[in-house]
Amino acid sequence: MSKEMRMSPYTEQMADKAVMAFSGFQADVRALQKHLSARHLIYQHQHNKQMSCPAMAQLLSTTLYFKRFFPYYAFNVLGDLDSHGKGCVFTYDAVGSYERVGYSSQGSGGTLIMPFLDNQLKSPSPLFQLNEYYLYNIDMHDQDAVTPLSEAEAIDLVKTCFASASERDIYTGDKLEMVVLNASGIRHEFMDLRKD
Amino acid sequence: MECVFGLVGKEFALVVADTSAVHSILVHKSNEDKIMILDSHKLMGASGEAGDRAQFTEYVQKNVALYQFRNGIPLTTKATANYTRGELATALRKNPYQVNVILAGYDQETGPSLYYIDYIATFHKVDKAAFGYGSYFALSMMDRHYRPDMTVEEAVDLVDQCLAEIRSRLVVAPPNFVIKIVDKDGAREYAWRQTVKDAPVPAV
Amino acid sequence: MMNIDFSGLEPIAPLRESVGELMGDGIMAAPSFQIPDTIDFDGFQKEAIQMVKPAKGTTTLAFIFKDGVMVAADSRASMGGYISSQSVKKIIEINPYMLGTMAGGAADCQFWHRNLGIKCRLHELANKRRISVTGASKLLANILYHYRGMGLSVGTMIAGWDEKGPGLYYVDSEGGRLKGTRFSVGSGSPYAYGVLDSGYRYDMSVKEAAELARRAIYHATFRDGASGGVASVYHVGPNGWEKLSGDDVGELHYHYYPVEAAAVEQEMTEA
Amino acid sequence: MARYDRAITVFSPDGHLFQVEYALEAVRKGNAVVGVRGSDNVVLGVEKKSTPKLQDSRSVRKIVNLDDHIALACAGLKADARVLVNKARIECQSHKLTVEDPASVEYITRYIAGLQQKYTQSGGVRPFGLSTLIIGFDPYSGVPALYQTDPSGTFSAWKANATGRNSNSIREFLEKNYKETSGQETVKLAIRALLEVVESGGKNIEVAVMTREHGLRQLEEAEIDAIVAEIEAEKAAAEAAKKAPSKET
Amino acid sequence: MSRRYDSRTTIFSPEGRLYQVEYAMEAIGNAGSAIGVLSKDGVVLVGEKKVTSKLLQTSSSTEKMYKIDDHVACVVAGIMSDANILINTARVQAQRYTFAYQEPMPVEQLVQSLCDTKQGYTQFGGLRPFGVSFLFAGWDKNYGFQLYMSDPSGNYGGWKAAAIGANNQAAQSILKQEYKDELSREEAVDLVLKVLSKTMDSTSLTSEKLELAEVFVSNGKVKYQVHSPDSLDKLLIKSGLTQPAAEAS
Repeated sequence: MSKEMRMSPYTEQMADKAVMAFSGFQADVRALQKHLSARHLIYQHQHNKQMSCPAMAQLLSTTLYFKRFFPYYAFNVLGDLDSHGKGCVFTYDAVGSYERVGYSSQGSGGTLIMPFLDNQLKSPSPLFQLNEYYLYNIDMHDQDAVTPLSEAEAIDLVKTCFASASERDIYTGDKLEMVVLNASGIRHEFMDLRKD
Repeated sequence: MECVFGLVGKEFALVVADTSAVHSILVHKSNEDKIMILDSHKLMGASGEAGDRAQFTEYVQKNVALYQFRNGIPLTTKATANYTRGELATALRKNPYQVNVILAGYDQETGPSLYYIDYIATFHKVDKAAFGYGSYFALSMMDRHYRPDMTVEEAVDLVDQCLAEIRSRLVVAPPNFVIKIVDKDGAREYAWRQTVKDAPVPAV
Repeated sequence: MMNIDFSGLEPIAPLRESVGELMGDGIMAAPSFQIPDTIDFDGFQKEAIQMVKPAKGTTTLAFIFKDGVMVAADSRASMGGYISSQSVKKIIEINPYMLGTMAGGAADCQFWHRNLGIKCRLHELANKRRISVTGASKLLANILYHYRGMGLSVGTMIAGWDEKGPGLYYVDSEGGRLKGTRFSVGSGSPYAYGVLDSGYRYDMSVKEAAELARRAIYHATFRDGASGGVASVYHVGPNGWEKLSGDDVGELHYHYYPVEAAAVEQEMTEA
Repeated sequence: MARYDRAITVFSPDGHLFQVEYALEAVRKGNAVVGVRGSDNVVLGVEKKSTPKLQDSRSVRKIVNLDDHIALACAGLKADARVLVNKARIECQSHKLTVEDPASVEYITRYIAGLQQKYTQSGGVRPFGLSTLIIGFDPYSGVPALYQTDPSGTFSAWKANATGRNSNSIREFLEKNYKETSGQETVKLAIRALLEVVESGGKNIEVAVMTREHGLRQLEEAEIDAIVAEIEAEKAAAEAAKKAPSKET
Repeated sequence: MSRRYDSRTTIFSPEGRLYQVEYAMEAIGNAGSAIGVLSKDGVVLVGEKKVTSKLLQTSSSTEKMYKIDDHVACVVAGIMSDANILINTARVQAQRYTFAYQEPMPVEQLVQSLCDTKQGYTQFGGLRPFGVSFLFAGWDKNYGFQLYMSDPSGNYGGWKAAAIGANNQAAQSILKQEYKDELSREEAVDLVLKVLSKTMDSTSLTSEKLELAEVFVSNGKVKYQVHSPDSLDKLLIKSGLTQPAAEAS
């Protein structure tokens, strides 16, 4: 699942089962997105398959880092289904540092939403697990950072988050676009937010 | 803070340096050797930014070694000093190395010698030299007590006097120092002067 | 005259290859780092970094003892006053025998450690033996030295086990590289040093060493606002590294200082 | 037709790289070189084309150090050798500058072989007319090593080997007589091998021994003479023992 | 057969030879000869001038002798235009070294750097080798007086006495017979003139036909001195190689 802030939200389907949500400077975001789409297309030509989610996650990281001295002003969340069909979320900073998490929120309203999500969802940190090895090697096992919510509950939670954020963040509002990824495919949902 | 100094005595030259690796208020290490043994008869004491110091002295060391392998004869101290100065001067116009160097050496024909080279490529052949905050104390002490015919013992006494002064007057005085010496028998470590000892670790 | 050849040092060489040749169409035309076309590069860097605010604030430590190297770190990432993550993996696994720690810019550390991992692997394949800790740390220091003054922010320790036994180096983005037996890096390091120095002995057992490391991290997170989250402890021994523990420092606090049933001094009773 | 930048070394229709083969020919004309690996030392021996009386022997040393723990001797074009050795020496120092640890013998062999290979495939250059024997001690394990490279850029590790003039007969000799030796025995084996094709006497051969502790040491002419005398005495004794109708030598 | 391998660039022949280099040496065999002799207190160089014409402007510059640095000089045999290029690079090298180290460049290093240039021209495509041999005479603090000989292949060696150019074989064999180890500079001059007079094509030696230079140390400084025609005449008379110019004009 992914969320988006700012006046003109931007989500982009990267692969059949991968969606990226960006926030930041629109021109950088668009440039980054086009670059990644092109890389993914070439990857498909070369390998005759879609990128796996760790590959996509790493690609985004290095792409961002190669602009280390002239960064993309873009804050990204990558949502994906891993090889086990489970959902996974990667969150990035502007120069490519990334982490696999259970949930994330970025953009101007991110600091409003994150504490709320922490309150609702916080699972034990993945770092607790002994000999667990899945920040970069994403083969998630039973105990992981996936939240225990059902799809309906999750959608509900996201809607609540955004409704709340638009109350207090001047940059969040107008409309919410949600992308839901599951085994059967990809689905977009929309919800109106405060217009002021 | 950093103190590197050296002097030429009778048939030898010595270099003293503090051994602190400092990062803002933290002392990361108090046994960092800042005097590189360049080859069998040369010492290079260096002060300056940590990265530059290590990179530059190693670079000089490797080139001195390369010269010796290529030509079968070692560079003289004078030639090494001039080479070092040249490298600093070239770098100065591109990306300067923030290192000050005291080069001590012993040559068959000319005996011991000491060179003062700073990061803007100033070059002097001297009897005594000092860099860093300790130099304010060490220079005057050496000016007062130095004689060209000092024996090793007398020179080390003078060094100890300098260290005592630095430790009592310099607010950021480093705890530990190393003294290295070069004479006809070669360059070697002579002694340590330590007030802080690290937890004992057997040599790996 | 003679100049030593640095071409082997080219830090982005392996990455450049990965960009591939099939795509000479301009899309991929950014094989190396793009530099902003500005006169005041330093000023630009400062502003740019201000805008994207990399994660900072850390406590990491590592020390050599008789059974190897103990490495520990917290897990907090903060951007200014905001905690951007409580689950950062600050101990980076370079290969099964070598760990790197992360302090400073998260992206800088992640990227260059990954790059170092590639270099170490290539060295291993070419030389049929694992690279020494000395060598690996030198490679990293050389790369960082190459980029000095460009605004990278890295303070790392390379800890590992090689043919000469345990090895530990501190490397930073100013190009500094120190060999040592005990280091701590990051905003919480003075606090960690306090605990570490007072409790350190070379002949500790693995258990004692792990406890010392965890305790030092805990105390640093207690006093340093930019450190927190989980205290992870790794041990590197002759057979490679192993993760020993990961504890929420919030819980550790109550582990070390259990809340005792407060001895009630005076019952407030009202008749 | 005046395209001089086209590769000189190209495959012939039947799959030969003539320039490489001809370079090998140059090697076969070069002075004989022998390398023998002992358990605690490695020895290089080189045939000296009897230095003319007027030549200064210092300037014609054929066994050279690449680093403190690696040495090289080669057969072939001397000027090429000098250039190749220079490049290898730079690499040794450069290696130390990049990874601090000294280069291993295999590493520098691979580097030299790689360089030689490059000159068989680059435009407008001829291959190096050189075969090299490289000896040294592994800086990690302290194990002695002996490697050989040839103009094509292949390299291989050996217990004992020879290159240059009459190298085949020396190699045959070594194959027959090689035993894992140590100390002076290794030196003796190397000299015996050389004597197969070289006139005896210290002024016709140059020998250097490398040990782990002391690095490379060039043997004095007198030392070599002493060993040669010893070998000849042994030979004579063996001959006498055989009691065969000995031929005059 | 060999035609395919001997033109254009320098490549190996099937026998492993470099014809271009050998031809370059051939070219030198036809050039005016030059001889150098090392003595205990100096080095003597002599060169045979081929071009002599009444019409030639007698200048103070020398035809075959060149000073490279204060402490090194050389004499050339071969193609002069090639030599000029090499001498120029050698001079630049020597100055570069002095610039870097504030010391005179050791003689062998100077020779070596020049020979590396020569070697390069035998290995890289599109270039012919330099058709020059040199004798270098010099003094440095490491090895005192030195004499080196270099040929077009890029080889060089240190010698006590050496000859290049026309009839060098003959000259070399005379030198071998006549050279004694503890020669003084004066004796060396005598020797050189004697050898030259025996190997030169023309019957009598005159000052127009040769150049003579000495490298020696006086007052702690290295001196390079070329003899004037007058002093040459005197020397020739003294050594009894020409008769006093009684008739003349």
